[in-house]
Amino acid sequence: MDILSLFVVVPILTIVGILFTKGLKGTRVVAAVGMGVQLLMAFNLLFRYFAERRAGNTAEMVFQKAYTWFPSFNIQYAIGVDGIAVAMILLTSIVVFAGIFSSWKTEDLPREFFISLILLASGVFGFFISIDLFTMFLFYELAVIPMYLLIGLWGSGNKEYSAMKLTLMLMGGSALLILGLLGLYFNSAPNGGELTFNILEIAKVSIPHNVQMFFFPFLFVGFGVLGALFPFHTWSPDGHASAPTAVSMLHAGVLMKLGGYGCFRVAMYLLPDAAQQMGWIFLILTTISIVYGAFGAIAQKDLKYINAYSSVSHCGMVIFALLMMNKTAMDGAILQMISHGLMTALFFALIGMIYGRTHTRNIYEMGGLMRIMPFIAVAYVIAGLASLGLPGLSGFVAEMTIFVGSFQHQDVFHRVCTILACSAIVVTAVYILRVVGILLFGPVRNKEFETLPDARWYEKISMVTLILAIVAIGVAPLWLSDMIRESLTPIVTKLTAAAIN
Amino acid sequence: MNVIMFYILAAVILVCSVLTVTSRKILRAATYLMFVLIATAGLYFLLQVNFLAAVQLMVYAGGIVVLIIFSVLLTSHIEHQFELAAPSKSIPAALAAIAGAAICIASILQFDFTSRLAEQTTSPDIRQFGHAFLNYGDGGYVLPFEVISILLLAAMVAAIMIAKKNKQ
Amino acid sequence: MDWTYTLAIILLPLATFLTIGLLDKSMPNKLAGVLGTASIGTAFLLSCYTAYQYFFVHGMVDGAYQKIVAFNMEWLRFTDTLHIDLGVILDPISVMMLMVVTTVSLMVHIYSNGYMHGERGFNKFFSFLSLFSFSMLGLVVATNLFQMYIFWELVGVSSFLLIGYYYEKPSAVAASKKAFITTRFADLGFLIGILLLSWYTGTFDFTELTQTTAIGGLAMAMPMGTSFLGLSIVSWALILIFMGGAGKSAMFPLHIWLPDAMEGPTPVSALIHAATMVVAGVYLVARLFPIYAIAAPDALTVVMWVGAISSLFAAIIACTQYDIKRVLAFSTMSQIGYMMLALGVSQYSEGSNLGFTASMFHLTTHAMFKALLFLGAGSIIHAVHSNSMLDMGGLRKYMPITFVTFGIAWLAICGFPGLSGFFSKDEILVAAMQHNTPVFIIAVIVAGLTAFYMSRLFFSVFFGKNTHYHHTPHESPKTMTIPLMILAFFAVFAGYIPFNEFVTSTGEPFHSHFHWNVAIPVTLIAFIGMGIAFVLYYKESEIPTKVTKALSWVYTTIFHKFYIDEIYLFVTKKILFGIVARFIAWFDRHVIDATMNGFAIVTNYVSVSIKGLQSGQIQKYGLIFLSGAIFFALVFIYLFV
Amino acid sequence: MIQGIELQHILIITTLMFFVGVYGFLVRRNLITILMASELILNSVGINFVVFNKYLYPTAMQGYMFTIFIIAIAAAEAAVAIAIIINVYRRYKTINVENVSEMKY
Amino acid sequence: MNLQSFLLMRHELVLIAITLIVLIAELATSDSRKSIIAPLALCLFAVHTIIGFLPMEYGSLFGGMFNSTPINGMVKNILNIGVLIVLLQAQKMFDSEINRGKVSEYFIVLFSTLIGMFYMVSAGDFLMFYIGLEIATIPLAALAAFNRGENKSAEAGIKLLLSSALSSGVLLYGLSMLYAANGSLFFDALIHGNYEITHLHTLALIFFFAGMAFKLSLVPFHLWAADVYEGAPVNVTSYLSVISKGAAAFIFTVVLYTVFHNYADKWQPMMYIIAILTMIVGNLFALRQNNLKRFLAFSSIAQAGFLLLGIISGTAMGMATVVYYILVYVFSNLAAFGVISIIEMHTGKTTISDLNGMYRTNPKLSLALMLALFSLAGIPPVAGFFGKFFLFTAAASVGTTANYILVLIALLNTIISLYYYLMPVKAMFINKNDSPIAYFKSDVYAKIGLAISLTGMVVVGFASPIFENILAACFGIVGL
Repeated sequence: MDILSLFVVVPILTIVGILFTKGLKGTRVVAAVGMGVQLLMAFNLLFRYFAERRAGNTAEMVFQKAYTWFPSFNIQYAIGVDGIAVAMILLTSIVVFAGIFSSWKTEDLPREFFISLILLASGVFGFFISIDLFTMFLFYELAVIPMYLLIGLWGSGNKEYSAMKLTLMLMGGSALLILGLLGLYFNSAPNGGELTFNILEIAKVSIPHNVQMFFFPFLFVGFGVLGALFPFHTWSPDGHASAPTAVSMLHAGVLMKLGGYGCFRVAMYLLPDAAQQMGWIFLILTTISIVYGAFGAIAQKDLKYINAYSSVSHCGMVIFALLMMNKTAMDGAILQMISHGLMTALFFALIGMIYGRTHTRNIYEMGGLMRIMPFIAVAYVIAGLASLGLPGLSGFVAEMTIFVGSFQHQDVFHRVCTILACSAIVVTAVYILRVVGILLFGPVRNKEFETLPDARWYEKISMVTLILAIVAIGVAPLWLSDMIRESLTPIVTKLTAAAIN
Repeated sequence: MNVIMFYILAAVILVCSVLTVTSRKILRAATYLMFVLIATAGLYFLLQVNFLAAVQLMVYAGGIVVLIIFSVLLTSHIEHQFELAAPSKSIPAALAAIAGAAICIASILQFDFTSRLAEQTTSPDIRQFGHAFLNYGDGGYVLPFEVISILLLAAMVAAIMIAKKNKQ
Repeated sequence: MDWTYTLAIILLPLATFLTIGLLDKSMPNKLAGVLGTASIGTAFLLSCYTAYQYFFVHGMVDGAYQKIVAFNMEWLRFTDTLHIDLGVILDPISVMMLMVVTTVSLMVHIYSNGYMHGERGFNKFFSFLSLFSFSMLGLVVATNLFQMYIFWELVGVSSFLLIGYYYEKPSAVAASKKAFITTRFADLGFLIGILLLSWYTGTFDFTELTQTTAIGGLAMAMPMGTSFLGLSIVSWALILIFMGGAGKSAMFPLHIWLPDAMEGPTPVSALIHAATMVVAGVYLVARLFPIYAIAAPDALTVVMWVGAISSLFAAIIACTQYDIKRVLAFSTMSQIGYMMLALGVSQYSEGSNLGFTASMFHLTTHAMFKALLFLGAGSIIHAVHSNSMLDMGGLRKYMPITFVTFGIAWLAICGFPGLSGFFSKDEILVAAMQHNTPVFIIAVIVAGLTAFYMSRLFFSVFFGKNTHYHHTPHESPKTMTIPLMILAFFAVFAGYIPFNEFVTSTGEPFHSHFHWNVAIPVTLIAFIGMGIAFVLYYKESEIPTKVTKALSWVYTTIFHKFYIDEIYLFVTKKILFGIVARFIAWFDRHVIDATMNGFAIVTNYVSVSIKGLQSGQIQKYGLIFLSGAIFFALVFIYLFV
Repeated sequence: MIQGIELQHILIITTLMFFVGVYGFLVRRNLITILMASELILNSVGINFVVFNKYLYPTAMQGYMFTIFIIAIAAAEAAVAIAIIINVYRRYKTINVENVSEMKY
Repeated sequence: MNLQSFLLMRHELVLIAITLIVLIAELATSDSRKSIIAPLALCLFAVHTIIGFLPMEYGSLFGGMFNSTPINGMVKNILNIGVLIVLLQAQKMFDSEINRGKVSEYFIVLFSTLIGMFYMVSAGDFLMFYIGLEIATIPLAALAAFNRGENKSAEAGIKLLLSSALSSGVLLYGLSMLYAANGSLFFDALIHGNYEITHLHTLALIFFFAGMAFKLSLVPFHLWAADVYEGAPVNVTSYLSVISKGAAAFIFTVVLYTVFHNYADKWQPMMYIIAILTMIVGNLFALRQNNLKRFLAFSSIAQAGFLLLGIISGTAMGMATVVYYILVYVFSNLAAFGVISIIEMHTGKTTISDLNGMYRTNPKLSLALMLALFSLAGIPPVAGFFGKFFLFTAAASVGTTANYILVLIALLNTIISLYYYLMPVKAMFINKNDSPIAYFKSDVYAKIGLAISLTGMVVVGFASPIFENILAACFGIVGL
C-alpha cells in the first residue's frame, strides 16, 4: 500500500473498527486512535516529502501512483502530492484529530456520528491526494454529503433547514463543477490523442481560448460556492450555526478549503487564460466578500454567526489572493487556508464548549467567562488574536504574505482591491474585540453561570492541538511557506505565461 | 363497379365510425362498431386479401364485438342514454383530432406514392399465408406466430387471475 | 566583535512571559514577581553593557556611529528580494531606546511588586509586563520595517491586555478595545505604507532603506514622478507609515485612545502609555528619518504639523481635566507632539539636524520624568483610592517621599532650569526657532501651558484644600518608593547626558551649545504658567470656578476634548457599525439569502401550480399525449426543417 | 389494388377513421366505449398496412402479416381490458371513466 | 437453421419452459400444497438467471426477426437480475390470504411479460418488436390490477391498459407510415435504405417516438405512470418502473441508433426538448409527494429524463452509458422499492411521514433506503454517481454548447432531485416521532433481495470491468 492511499484506507478501517464497537466509550476511543494514527501519518508524510525534495526529486507531484480505473474514459485512480497537498493533509489531520476530542461527549447515536465524521474526513483526504479530476470529484462529493446527516441529526436550532440549504447549495456548486470537469475532459486533447482527467496531463496542453472562457466560470464558481464566495456564501452562516461542534470545525476548517484548493488547482491551473481574463470579476466579488463578511460579523449576536461571517471574510481573502495570480499572493492564500482552518476550528471548538455549558450562543446573555472558565477564555482570546492577525500566530503570516503579494500588482484596480482588503483587518479587530469584550470580559451577567466548570481534559487536548499548530506556523512559517512556494511554481508559471498572451 | 363498391364501403366505415363515438346508447355504439369492422372486411375482400378478410370477420366482428357486447350487458343498463360530452372536453379533443388528421393527411398527400406504386399486384391466397406462417427462413413468420401464442396464454391467464374469486 | 548576546535582552522577557504565563496559577505570586523583575533586571544590565560596548568600546567608525546588525535571520520570504527578517540592529537610537525601555521597565517591575500586591491576577500581570517588554525591545532592535510592524502589533496587543487588565470593569474593557482598534486603524496606514515603500524600494531592510545613496536613487526613480493628489508616492508611503506612528503615539487625530487607556493599572500607564510604547511613533520616524528628510520633505512637514497641533491641543485639554491620570495622559500626548515637532523641523544634513537629536533627547528625559509622574500618581491613587483631583488635597503631609519625587518630576517637565526637561526642551525650541516660526510660537505656548497644568495638578494634589479622607492616606511601601527615587535621580540628571555626542541623525556627532536667547524667555513663560497655577490652586480659591463660568462655552468644549471622541463614536458606532454593519447583516439575510431561498420557493410554487396536469383523468392524459405528439409533429415537420 | 382508386383516398379514409377513434377515446365516458374507440384506431392502422402491402410492396407479405398480428393482439387486449373493466365495475359500481380517478396530483 | 440455432434463443426458451412448468405445477398440485409454487418459481428463475450468464454465441434467426448480440444478452441478464430481485421481494405477498389463490397466475403473467421484453429486445423487425412490446404491456395491466381488494389497483390496471392502447395505436400508425415510406419493416433493410427524409418519414418518427416515450414515461407522454405506479401492488410497480422501462429504453436506443440513425437531426433536438421537460416536470411533481410509491414514480420519470442524456449522444459510448445506467438503476430503484415493499407488507405504511424516526427502530432498513436514494440521486460512493456521471459525459461528448447547456440543466435538476431524495432520509434519521414504525423482522427472501441490490449498487460503481464490457458490446450496433 502506498503512503498516500493509506490516508483513505485508514479512515475506512477506522470506520470498520467503529462498526465493531458498542456505545460511546469504545467508539470514541477507536475514532481517536484511528485519527491519531492519521495525524502521525501526516507528519510522516511531511518528513518523507521533505526527504524526497532534499534528495533532488523535482517532479511536480511526488509519491505519484496511477492505476487505470475506467480505461474507456481514461479515468484513473491517480494520486500524488505536492507541498500544498501535504500542507492541506496535515491541516486536515490536525483538525480531524481535534474534532474527535471535541465530540467526546456525543451521547446521541455516537457510532453513527463518528462514522459520518470520519467518512467526511476520508473524502477530504482523498480529495487532496487525487490528481485525477474524476476521483477528485468523487471524494469531493463524498466529503460534502455526510454533512447533511451530521447537521440534521446532531445539530441544533433550525437544523433541518440549514442542513438542507447547505447540502443543496453545495451540491449546486458541484453541479457547476461537473460541467466544468466535463469541459476540461473533452478539451484535454485538442490536438488529438487520448482524453484524460489527469490534472498533470491536462496542464500540459493548452486548451483553446474560447473553451477556457466558457468553462472557467463554472469551475471557479463551482469551487467558489464551497469556498464561500460572495454571493454564494449564504449556506455558511446557517450551516455553521446549526452544525454540531466537530462538524463546524471540520467544515469551516477543512471542507471550505476544498473550494479554494480546487479554485487554483483545477480552475486556474488548467484554464489560465480565462483566469487572467475573467479574474477581475471574481476579484471584485472576493473583495466584497472580505469587507462584507467582516461587517456582517459586527452586527451578529450569535457566536457561531459571528464566526461564520468571519469565515466568509477570511475565505474571501483566500480566493482574493489566489486571483492575484503571483507566487507570493498565492502562497499567502494557501497559508491563509491553513491558518483559517486551524483558527476557525479552534473557534468552533470553543464555541461548542461554551454552548455545551451555557446552552446559549447569544453573546449578550453571557459575560465574564474569563473568570469562570479561564482556560477556554484564554484559548478564545488566542483564537481571536490569530484571527485578527497578531504576529506570532498563523493569521499574521498568511495575511501579510497575501498583502505583500497582492501589492506586487501596480495597476490601480488591484491596488484599490488590496487596500480595501487590508482595511478588513481593522474591521476584523472590531468584531473580534467586541466578542471578547462582551463574552469573556466584563461582569458575569448570568449568575447561574458562576459555577460552570472549565475545560475537561479531552477538550484541552482539542484546544492545545490546535493552538500548538497555530503558534507553530505563526512563529516559524518559513518551512511551510517555502514548501508551498516551491510547489506553486508550475501553476504560477502557467498563469504568468497566460498573462503575457 | 369496384369503385362504387369502394365508396360505399368507405362511406359506411366513416359514418359508422363517427356514430360509434357519438352514439348515446351503448349497444348501438357496439353495433356501429360491428358495421365498421364488417365494412373493413369488405374492403379486404375488395383488395383481394381474402384470408385477411376472413380473419377480420371472425376475430374482430365475431369475437371482439361479441365480447364487448357481453361486457356491456354485464356492466350497463341498455336503456341508459349517455349525456353528451361536456364542451370543455369535446372541443379540445375535437381540435386535437382535427389537427392530427390535418397533419397526417398533409404529410400523406405530399408524399410521392405514385413513383412507388408496384407495377403489378399479387393477391396472396391462403396457401401463401400458410407457407409464410410456418416458414422459418426469410419471409417466414413462424416466430411471431409462436410468440403471439404466449400473449394469448398470458392474456387468458391474466383475465382469469383478475376475475378469479378467492376460495374461502 | 560578537554582538549576539544582545539577543538575550529580547529573549529573556519572552522566556519569562512564557514561564509565568504557562505556569500561571501554579506559580507563587512572589516568585513570579521576583522572576519577572530579575529577568528585566538582567536585560537592563545587558543593555547597559551593550551601550557601553557600543559607544565606548566599539565607538565610531569613519567619524560616525555605524549601524551594526548583531543578529539576523530570515523568518518569512515573500519574494526573492522581499523577506521578513528577525534580527537585532544596534545604532545610536536603538541602543538609547534599549536603555530607556529597560530602565523604565525595570522600575515599573519593581514598583509593581508593591502596587499590585494581592491582586488576583498578579502572575498574569507580570507575564503581560514581560510580554510587553519583549515586544517593545523587539521593536526597538528591529532590523527591518516588517519586523518593526510585527513587534508594533505585539506591543499593541500587550497594551490591549494590560489596559483591559481589570477585565470585569466595563470601562476598562471599553478602553482596551478602543486603544486596540484605534491603533489598529493607524496600523492599517502603516501597513499600506510599508507595502508601498517596499514595492518601490524592493526591500524592508533599514540598513538598505536608509542608505543615503539608495535614497538618492529612489528620489531619481519613477515614484517621485508618479504623484497622487499632488504628493509623490514616496511621500504618501511615508505619510501612511507616519499614520501608524501617529496612532501609537496618540497624535491628533488618532489620540482618542490614550486618555481612556488610563483605565489600566498605573504602572502600566507609566511603562506603556508614558515612557515607551507611545514614543514608538517617534522612534519610527527617527528610524526612517533619512528617507523622510531626503526623499519626502512633504511627509516630514506633515509630521511637524501633526506634532505641533497635537502638543497644543493636548496641552489645552490638560488644563481642564480633573482625573489625575488623564491630565498626565494629555501631558504625554503634548510632549510626544513636541518630539514629533522636533523631528519635523530637522533635516538630514549637518548643522540642521539639531531637531533629531533634541527629539531623542526629549524622548529620554520625558521617559524618566513622565514615568516618575505616573508612578507617583499611582502611589497617590494607591493611597487615596481615587483618580479624581477633587478627592485629593494636602497630601504632602501624608506622603513625603511621593511628594518630593513627584515635585522633582513636576519641575523637570515644567522646564525648571537645571533639571532634565529644561535641557531637552530647550534644544527642541531652538531647533524649531531655526526652522519654522509659527511652530516655534506654538511650542513656546505649549511650554507655558505645560507649566500651568502641571502646576495645577501638583498644587491641587499636594496643597490646596484639606480633604477629608475615609482612612488616612499613608506613604507607599518600599518597593514603590525606591523606584520613585531612582527615577527622580534620572529626572534630575538625565539632562546632562551629551546627546549631541551620541545620538544624531547621521551618526556623526556635532557640536551644540546652549541657547540662552531661547532658554531665558521660555523659562520665564514657564514660570508665569506656574505662577498662575500657584495663585489659583495653592490655596482653595473661588477663582477657577469663576473663570470656568466666565468661559463656560469654551471651557465645556475643552473639557469634552473638543468633542473628538463623540465625533469618532458617531462615525464608527452609529454609522459604520450601526448603519453599515446592520445594513449588511440585513442585506445578507433578506436579499442574498432570500434570493437563494427564493429559488426554492419559486420551484415549490411552480410545482404546486402545475399539479393540475396530473388530473387523474385518463382522457386528459390522452389529450396531452396527443397534443404532445401533434406539437412535435408541427415543430419538426414545418418549423424545424 | 382496387382499380381506379388511388392510394391516397384510402389513406385519407383510414386517417380520418384513426382520428375519429382518437376523438372517441378522448371524449367518451364509458370505459367500454373507450375500448371501442381504441378498436377503431387499431382497425384503421390495419387497413393501412394491408393497403401499403397491396399497392406498394406486393412482393413480400409484411403488411398483411402485420395486420393479422394486430388483430390477434387487439383480441387479447380486449379480453384483458374487459376483465379489468368488470373488475373496476365491481369496485366502483360504475364504469364512468371520470369517476375512476382516485389517484391524482 | 439447425437445432443449435435455438441456443441463440436460450434466454427466451428457458423462460418459456419455466412458465410452462409453473403452469403444470399449478394444475398438478393440490390446494394444500400450492405454497411450494412461489419458491419453486423463484428457484427456477434463479437457475434461469445463472444460465443467462453462460457464454453464448451470437447470430440472427428467422430471417432476421430475431437477433442475438452481445449487448442483447447483457440487457437480458440485467433484466433477469432485476426480475430475480423483484421476485424475492414479492414472496411475502403470497402469504396473504387474498393472494394465495393466484400465485401461479402471477408468475405466469410476469414471466410472459418478461418473455415479451426479451423478444422486444432481440427484435430484428418491427413486427417482433411490436409483439414483444404488447406482450410486455397487456398482461402487465392485469398485474397492476392484481390486488382485487383495492380500488386503486383496478384503476391502475385500466389506466395502464387504455393509455397503452392509445399509445400503441399512435405507434402503429407511425410504423405503417414507415412501412409505406421505406417498404420494409426489417431493421436491416431500413438501415441500408437510401432515401431523403420526407414529411412522412418525420411523421413516422414522431409517432414512433411518442409511442416509445409513453413506455419510457417521458413528458408529456408520462401522465399514466404516476397513477399506475401508485395503484399497482408494490412489486408490480417496481417491475414496471425498472424492468419494463429498462427494456423499453434499450430497444428505443437501438431503434433510434439503427433504423433512425439518418434522422438524428430530427430526433436529437426532439429528445433535447423532451429530456429537459421530463427532468423538470418529473422533479417538480416528485417534490410534493408523500406517498412513497408515487414519489418514486415521479422520481423514475425524472430518471428517464436523465437516461435520454445518454441516448442523445448517438454514439456507442452513449448507448453503453444508457445500458450501464439501466443496470445501476435496476439495483438502486429495486433497493428502494424493496425497502418500501417490506415496510408496506409488514406494517401497511405507505407514506414518507410514516417513516419518521424509523432509523431508531429499524436502522438497517433505513440505511438501505438511504443508500438507495443516494444512488438514485447520484451521490458517491454508490453506483448512481458513476451512472449519472457517465450519462453526462456521454451527453457532453457531442461537444456543442447546446449539449453542455443540456448537461447543466440536468445538473441543476439533480439538485432538485437531491432535495426530495433527502426527504425520506430526513424523515428516517432526523424527524422525531413518538410512535415510529416498530421494530420488525423482515422475511428472508426480501433480505436476500435487498442484499443483492445493495451489493450491486456498490459493486457496479467501483468495478470498472462491468462498464468496459458493456461498452465493448455496444460497438458494432449498426449505424453507430
